[in-house]
Amino acid sequence: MAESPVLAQTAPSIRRITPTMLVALVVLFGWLALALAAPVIAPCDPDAIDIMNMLSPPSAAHLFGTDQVGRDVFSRVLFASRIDLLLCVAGVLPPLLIGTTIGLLSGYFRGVVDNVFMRIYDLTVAFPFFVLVLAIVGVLGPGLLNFILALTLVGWVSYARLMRAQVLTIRESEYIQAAKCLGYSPAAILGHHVLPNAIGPVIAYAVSDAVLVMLAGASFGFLGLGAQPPAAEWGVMIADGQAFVQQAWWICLFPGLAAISLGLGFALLGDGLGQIHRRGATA
Amino acid sequence: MSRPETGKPPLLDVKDLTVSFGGFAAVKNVSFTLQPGEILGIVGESGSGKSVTCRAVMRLLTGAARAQGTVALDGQDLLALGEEELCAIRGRDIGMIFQNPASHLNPLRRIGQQVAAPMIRHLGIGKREGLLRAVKLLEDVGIHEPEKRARSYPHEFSGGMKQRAMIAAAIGCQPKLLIADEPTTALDVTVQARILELLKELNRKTGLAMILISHDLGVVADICSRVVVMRNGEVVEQGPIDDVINRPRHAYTRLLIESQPGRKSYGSVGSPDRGKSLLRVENLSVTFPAGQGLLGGNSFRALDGVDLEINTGETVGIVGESGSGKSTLARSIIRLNTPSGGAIRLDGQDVGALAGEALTAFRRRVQMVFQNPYDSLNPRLTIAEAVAEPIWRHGIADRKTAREEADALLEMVELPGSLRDRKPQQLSGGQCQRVGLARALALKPQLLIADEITSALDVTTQAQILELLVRLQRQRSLTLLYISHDLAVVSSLCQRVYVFKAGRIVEQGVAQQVLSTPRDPYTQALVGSLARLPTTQTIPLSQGVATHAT
Amino acid sequence: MPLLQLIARRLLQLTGVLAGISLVTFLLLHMAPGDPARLLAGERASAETIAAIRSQYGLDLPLWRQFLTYLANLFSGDIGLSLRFQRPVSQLIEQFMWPTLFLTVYVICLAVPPTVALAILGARRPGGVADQIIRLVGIAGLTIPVFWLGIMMSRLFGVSLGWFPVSGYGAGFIGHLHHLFLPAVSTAIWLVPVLTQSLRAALIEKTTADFVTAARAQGATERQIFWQTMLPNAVLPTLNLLGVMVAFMIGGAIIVETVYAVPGLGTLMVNALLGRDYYVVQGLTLVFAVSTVLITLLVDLLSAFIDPRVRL
Amino acid sequence: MNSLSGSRTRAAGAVLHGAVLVAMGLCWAVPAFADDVIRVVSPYQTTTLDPMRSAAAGNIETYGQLYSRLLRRNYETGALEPGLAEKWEISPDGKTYTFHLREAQFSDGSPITAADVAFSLDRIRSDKKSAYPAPLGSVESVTAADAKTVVITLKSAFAPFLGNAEIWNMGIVSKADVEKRGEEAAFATVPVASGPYEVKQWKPNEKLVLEPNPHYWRKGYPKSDATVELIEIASPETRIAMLKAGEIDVVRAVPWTQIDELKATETVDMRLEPSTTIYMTLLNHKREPFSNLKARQAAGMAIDNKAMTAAITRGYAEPANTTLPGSIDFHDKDYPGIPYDPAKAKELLAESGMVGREVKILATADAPSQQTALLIQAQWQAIGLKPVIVNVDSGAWWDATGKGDYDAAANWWYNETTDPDLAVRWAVCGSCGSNSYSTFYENPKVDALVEQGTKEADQAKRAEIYKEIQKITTEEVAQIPLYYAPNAVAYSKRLQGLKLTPALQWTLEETSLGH
Repeated sequence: MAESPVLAQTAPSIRRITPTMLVALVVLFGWLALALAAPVIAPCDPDAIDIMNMLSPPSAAHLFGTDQVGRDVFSRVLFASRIDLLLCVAGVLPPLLIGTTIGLLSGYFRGVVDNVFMRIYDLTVAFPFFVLVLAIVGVLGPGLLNFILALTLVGWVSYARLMRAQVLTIRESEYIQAAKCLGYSPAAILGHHVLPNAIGPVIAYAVSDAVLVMLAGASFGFLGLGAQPPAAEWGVMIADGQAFVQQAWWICLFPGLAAISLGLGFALLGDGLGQIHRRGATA
Repeated sequence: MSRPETGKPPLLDVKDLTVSFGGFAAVKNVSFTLQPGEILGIVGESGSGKSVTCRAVMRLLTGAARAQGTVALDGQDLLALGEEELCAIRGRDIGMIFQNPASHLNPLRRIGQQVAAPMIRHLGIGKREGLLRAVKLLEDVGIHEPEKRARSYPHEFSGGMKQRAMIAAAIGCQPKLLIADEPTTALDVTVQARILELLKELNRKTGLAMILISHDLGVVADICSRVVVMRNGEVVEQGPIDDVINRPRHAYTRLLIESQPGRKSYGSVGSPDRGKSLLRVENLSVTFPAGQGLLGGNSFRALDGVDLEINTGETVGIVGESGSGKSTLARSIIRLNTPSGGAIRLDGQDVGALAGEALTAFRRRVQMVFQNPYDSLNPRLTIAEAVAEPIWRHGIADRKTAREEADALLEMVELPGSLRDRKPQQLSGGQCQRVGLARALALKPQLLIADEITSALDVTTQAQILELLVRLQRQRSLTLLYISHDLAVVSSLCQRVYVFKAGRIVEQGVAQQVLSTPRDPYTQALVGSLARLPTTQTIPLSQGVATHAT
Repeated sequence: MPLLQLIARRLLQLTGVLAGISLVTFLLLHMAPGDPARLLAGERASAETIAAIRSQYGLDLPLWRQFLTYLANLFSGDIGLSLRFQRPVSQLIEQFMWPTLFLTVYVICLAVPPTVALAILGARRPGGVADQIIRLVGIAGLTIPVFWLGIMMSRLFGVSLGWFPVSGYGAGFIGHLHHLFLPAVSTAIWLVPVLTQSLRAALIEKTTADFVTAARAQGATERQIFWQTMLPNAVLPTLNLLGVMVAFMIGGAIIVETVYAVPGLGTLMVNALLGRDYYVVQGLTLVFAVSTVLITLLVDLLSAFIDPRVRL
Repeated sequence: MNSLSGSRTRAAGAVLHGAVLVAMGLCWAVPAFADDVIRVVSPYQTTTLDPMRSAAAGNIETYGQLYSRLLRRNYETGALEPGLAEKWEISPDGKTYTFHLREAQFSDGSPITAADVAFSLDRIRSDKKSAYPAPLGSVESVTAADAKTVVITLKSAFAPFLGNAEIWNMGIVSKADVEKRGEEAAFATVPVASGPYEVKQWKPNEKLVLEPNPHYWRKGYPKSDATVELIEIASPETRIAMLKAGEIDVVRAVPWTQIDELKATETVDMRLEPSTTIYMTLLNHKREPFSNLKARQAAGMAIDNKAMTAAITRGYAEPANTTLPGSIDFHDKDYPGIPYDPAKAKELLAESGMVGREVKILATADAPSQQTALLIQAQWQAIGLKPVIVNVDSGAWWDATGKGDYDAAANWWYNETTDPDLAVRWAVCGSCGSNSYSTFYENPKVDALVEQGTKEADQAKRAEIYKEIQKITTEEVAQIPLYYAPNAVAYSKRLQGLKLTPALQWTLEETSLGH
C-alpha cells in the first residue's frame, strides 16, 4: 500500500530553514553590506600607494597592516569583497543558465541533441579543468571577464549533467505523461512542469558552486591570471603577498580568512538548500 | 485449516499493545492471542496500524516509537527483552516476511547466502552446511534448480521468487511463528495464489503458526482460521473467519466486506444494442529496444498484433498481469509511444497520423487517468491549478473562468472546496485519484482510459472511486476503457473484457461469461487464483459509514 | 563478455575524446601569444635567429599541416619531442609522473581513513552534536583555498617550526613521505569533507532501508548489520566521487605542486605552458584525459564488483 | 544505534596514521649534510646545453661550468687571464689575433684542437640559430693555423674583443662529437665538456647534476670533488625557505625584503656582490604616447627613482642616473640623471598633448615586477596619464615587446663584460639588431657613436664617446633608468670560495666544502 502514516508523521516538514542556513544568510548579507559600504567604511583608498611605510604590521592606523607597496590591507580586503562577490555571481550565473537549458532540452528530447551533448560532456570531463581554463585564459589574455568566460565554457557541463539527470527521471513521471496526454505544448510542459520540479538540486549545487568559483578565481589570481592590478581581489592579494609572507604574514592571512568566511556563507547556504531538497524528496 | 484445540497456552499473547510516535498513537490497546499452529489474519486499510502492530511484536520500530503493553511469546515478554536476547529470538523463534520482497533482500549478496545467514547465525552451523540447507529450503519453497538459483542475486529473481526466497530465509531455523506482512500485495494474482498456497502448505506440514497481515479480506479469508479487523490503530472486531465474514458485527467490517471487488456489480448499463464503433485497434504491435551497448540489437515486443474495438458508450475492460502489455496499449492510444506496426483509429481516422489542430481535437476527445495517485499530479501545483490548466491551455476559457470550472469539476468528483488549494502530497491517495479524474474530464472527453486507477488504493476507497467512475460515465455518457490486473473489478464494472498475456489477447468476450466460464487456460488460472470471499447471502448496503471521501 | 564490451566501448569513447582534446589544445596553444623559439633563444637572440629556429622545428608551417603531422605521429604512438629540451615528451612525462602519482596515492591514504571514521561518527546519530560539528568543520574545510593553506602551512611547519621540508620530492620512500607530507595534507583537508558528506548521507539513507529491517528481523546484531549490509550498500556513491576527485586531483595538481615546488606533472604543465613547449602540453593533456578515463573505468569495474546490479 | 561502534577503533586508527607521519616528519626534520653535494638554486631554467643555442639566464649560469673559453677572468681581480689559450699576440693594426692553445682535453679525453675552437666560434658567428652572435660581430674570419694555433681576423680594430672572447657563449665544444652525434643529439643529454664540470644527469625542469671533469685543463680544479646540482625553483619564498631549512647551499636573486632576515641567520652568509645589472623601464618609441619626446621626459620626471629604489630594494641598490649599468667602464658617475619633478612633468605632458593617454604597462607575475609596475602606475597617474597594468607570462612578454605591442615594461638586464660596447649595442643602438632592447629607440647619432666607440683604441677618447651616448640617450629618455642592483646571493656558511661574478658565472671550481 502507499506509505504508512507513521512515516508521514515522523517525516520533517519540507519548508524549514535550518539555523546553519540562517548563519549563512547573515554572513552573505554581511559581506554584501560590507561590499556596498566599502567606500564609507574603508579608512584608506585601497589603491593609495605609500612607499614610505610598506609592509608595516597591523596597527591602529592600519588594522590589517600594509602590503608590499604600502596599501592598507584592511581597505583592500573590503574593496576586494566587491570583486569577489561579483565573481561568485558572474561565475555561476552564465554556466547555470546555459547548462540548465542544455540539460533540460537534451534530457527531455533525448535523441541527437542528447548524444551530441554527451560527447561534448565526455570531452570536457576528460579535460583537466585547470589546464582548460589556463589555456583559454592564455588565449584570451588574463582578466576577470575572460576568466569568467573560460569558467563558463568549462562550468556549464556540470549543470547540464545535473539537470539532465533530474529531467530523465521526471520525464518518466505520470504527471508529465498526463501533460502530454492533455496536449500541452512541449514549451509549456518544460517550463511549467519539468523545470520547476527539476531545478531544486541544481540551485543547491549552484550555491555551493559559488564557493568553487571563488576558489578558482583566487587560484587563478594566484597564478596571475585573475583580476588585474591594482584592483583588489583576495586571491591576487594572497598571491602578491606570498613573496613577503616571511616578514609580513598579514598580507596573506586576512584575505585568506575573508575568502574562507564568504565561502562558508555560500557553502552553508548550499548545504541547507540541499538538505531541504532531500527532505522534500523523502517527505 | 487446523483449528486450535482450546486450553492450550497461546503461543503469542498480545495485551493492550499501544504504540505511539511522539504524541501520535498509531496503535491503541490492541490485544489478541495466537495458538500454536494457527493462522491469524490481521485485516485493515493503510493507516489501520496493522503493520505497526506486527513490527512492534518484532521490536522493529524506529527509536522514535514507544510501545507499551505486553507481547508474550511462550510467556516471555518480548517488549522487556534486551538487545542480545532479542537478536537470539528474531529469525530464530519468529520469522518475518514483508510486503515488498524486492527491497527487503540485500541487493549485494547472493540469494543462497541470504537464506543461509539466519541459520548460520542461530544454529551455529558452518557456511558450507548453511548453503546446503539453503539450497534445500529453496527447493522446498518451490524454486527450480535451487543450486543454480542459490548463486544468483536478488535482481535476477522475479517478484514471486524473491518472496519465496524471503520465506525460505524466514523458515530456515524452524521458527515457532511466522509473521507475514502483506506478503502478496506486490505480486500478480496468479503468483499471489501460489504464495498463499505455499504458506498454507507450510502450516499444514510443520504446524507453523502464522500472522498474516493484509488489506485484502479475500486473501485472509482464504487461509486464516481467525481474523482481527483493525482500523485507525484499534481492533474493531476479531473472531473466527466465518463469523466475521458472514455475521460481521461492526459496521466497518461490513463496509470492508461489501467493498470487496466482485462482491457487487456496478449495474453498468450493459446496453446490449452496441453503439457504433468509436476506437478501433488494428493488429497493433509495439516493440521496445532491450539491452543497450554496442551490439544491443535485440528488442522486446510489448504488444504483438493486438486487435480490439471500443464502441461508444460501452465500458471495455482489459485484464492482464504486469508485463502483459495492457498499459502499453493505453499509452499507445494516447500516443505516448509509437507503434511499430498496425494502427489505431478513432472514428476511422488514423491516430498516429494526426497533427496540429486535428491532434488537439483528438486530445480533447481521448483522455486518461493514471495509476499512481501522487505521481500523476505535479507536486508544485495546487489541485485547483492542476484541474484548471488544461481548460485555459486549450483556450476553452481564460484563466479565471477556468478556475471556476475547475471548482465545479472538483465538486463533481466529490472533493470538498476546502481542499482546492492543497498540493498533492497533502491529500490522500483516493483524493488524488479524484483530482486525476477531474483533470481528465476537464476537456469533456468522449473516451476515458483508466489505467489501474485503483490498484494503489484501499478497497473501500477503490469501491468509492469505482462508484464515482460509473456515475460520471452515466452523467457524461463516457466511453470507458478500464485497465486492471484485477479480474474481479473488471468483470463487475465492464460489459466486455479483453484478457492480455505477454502482449497478446488470449481471450475476449462478455465480462460475466469470461469470469464464469473462462475458455483459455490462462484466463482459467486468473479466475482460479481470485481470492474471493465465500459468497453467502449478500449483505444489505450499510449507510453512514465513511461517507466522506477518503 | 560485458567486461570486454565495456572496455571496447571505453576505448572507442577514449579515442574520440583524445582526438577532440588534442585539436582543442592544439588550437588554444597556437592561438596563445608567445613564441617557443624566443623563449628558447633568450632575449638577446635576433629576429633572424628566431626565424631560423622556428623553421627548424617546423613552427613556420601552416597550422593544419603541423596538426596533421602531430596526429600522424600520435597514431604511430609517438607523442612528439619537447621543443625546449629536444627530448621525447614521453620521457619527460615519465620523469615527472612519479611524484604526482605518489602524491595522489598519499592523499588517498591520508583521506580515506578519516573519511570513514568521520562519516560513521556522524551517521551514528544524524543531527547529533558530533554530526553537526563534523558537517560544519567539513564545510569549512571545503572553503579553504588550497594554495592559501599551502602558503600558511609551509610558513608554519616548514619555516617557523622546521618540521617538514617545504618543497621537493625527497629521496627514497621515507623521503617522499616526508617531503610530500604538507602537500598531501593540504589536499586531504579539502578532500575529506567532500567524501565524508557523501558517505555520511548514504549511510543515513541506508539505516532506514528495508533490507536492513529484514536483516534485523532475521536476528542480525547491529554490528553485523552495519559492516555486512549498510556499509557495502552505502559505499558506492562515495567510491564514484572518489574517482572523480582523484581524476580532478591529477589534473589540478598544478596549484599544490606550484606552491610546494613538487617536481610533478603539474609543475611540468606550468613550465611547459610558460615555455610554450607545445608538444609537452599536448602530451600532458592527453595523459590527463587518459588517466581520467582509466580512473572512471576502474571505478566502474569496482562498482560492478561490489554491486551485481551495475551493468557494465 | 550502536551499529557504528566499530568506528571508534577506525577513528583511532586514522589519528594514529597521522601521528606516525608527524613523528616521521619530526625525526626527518634535519636533512643530513653528509653527502658531498653542492646544491645551487636558481629561478632560471637550464633549457639547453648548447652554448650557441640560448642566451637565457639559466643557461648562462650553466655554460660556464661545462665549457672553457679561450680566456678566463680572474675571479678576484676580474682581469683577463689565459684560458684554453695560454698566450696570444695582437697584430699592430689590432686586426689580427693569434691564439696559442695549451695542452687540454675534452671530458672524453680527446685533445682540444684549433679546429674545435674554429668550429665553435664559427657556429656562434654564423650559424643561423646562434642566439647571440653580437660579441663576434666584428670578426672577419676564424682559422686554425695548425693544431694548436687559432688566428682570428677582425673587420676592423675592436678594442673590447678579448673581453668578448671570454663571455658565456664562447665556450669551446668538440667538433668531432658534434659531427658524430649531430647537433641535437650532441647536446641533448650528456655533451662533451671542456670546462670544470661535466653532466652527470639532466632532469629538465628540475635540476642539472654536474660532476667534476677529470680532464679539466686547470689541474687541481674543481677544488672540491663534490657533485653539483643546479636546481630550478621558481618561487623565491620556496628558495629562501629551503635555504633556511638547510636543504640547499646557494640562492641567487634573494628578494630584497628578506636580506635583513638572512643576514641575521647565522648558518647563512648573505652577500651583495657587484653586478652590471640595471633595472629600468622600457618605453615603446614606436607608438604614442612615448614616441613623443616630451611625453617620455614627462614620464621620466614623474618617477622618483630614489624613493622607489629605497622602497623596493630597501636601499640595497643605488638609484640609476644613466641608461647604462653603473659598474660598467666609462659609466658617467657625475651625470645628474633624470630629475624627479612632477610639476615639470605635468607641464611637459601637457605640451606633448598626451594627457589622459592610456599607457599599457607590461608586468610579469614576479613580485619586484609587480611592485615596480604598481609604483610606476601610481606616479604616472599623478601626472595625468592613464596607466593600465597588464599581467603576462614571459612568453607573452617577449611576444609583446618584440612586436612593440606595449607602452612601458619594467625589466632588468646585465652586461657580460665591463666594457660598454655590448651594452650600448644591446640597449640604445637602433642599428645593431636589438631594436634598442625592443624600445625601437633610434638615433643615428648614437648609432654612429656606438661604431666609433668600438673602433676607438684610446681609452680617454672612448670614455668621452660613451659619456656622450649616455648623455643623449638619457636626455631623450631612451629608457627610464631605475636602479643599479647588486647580485643578492645567500650562501650556506659551509661553502668557501663560491661567488657569482658580475658576468653571472658561479665560481664553482674554486669552491670547497668546509664544516
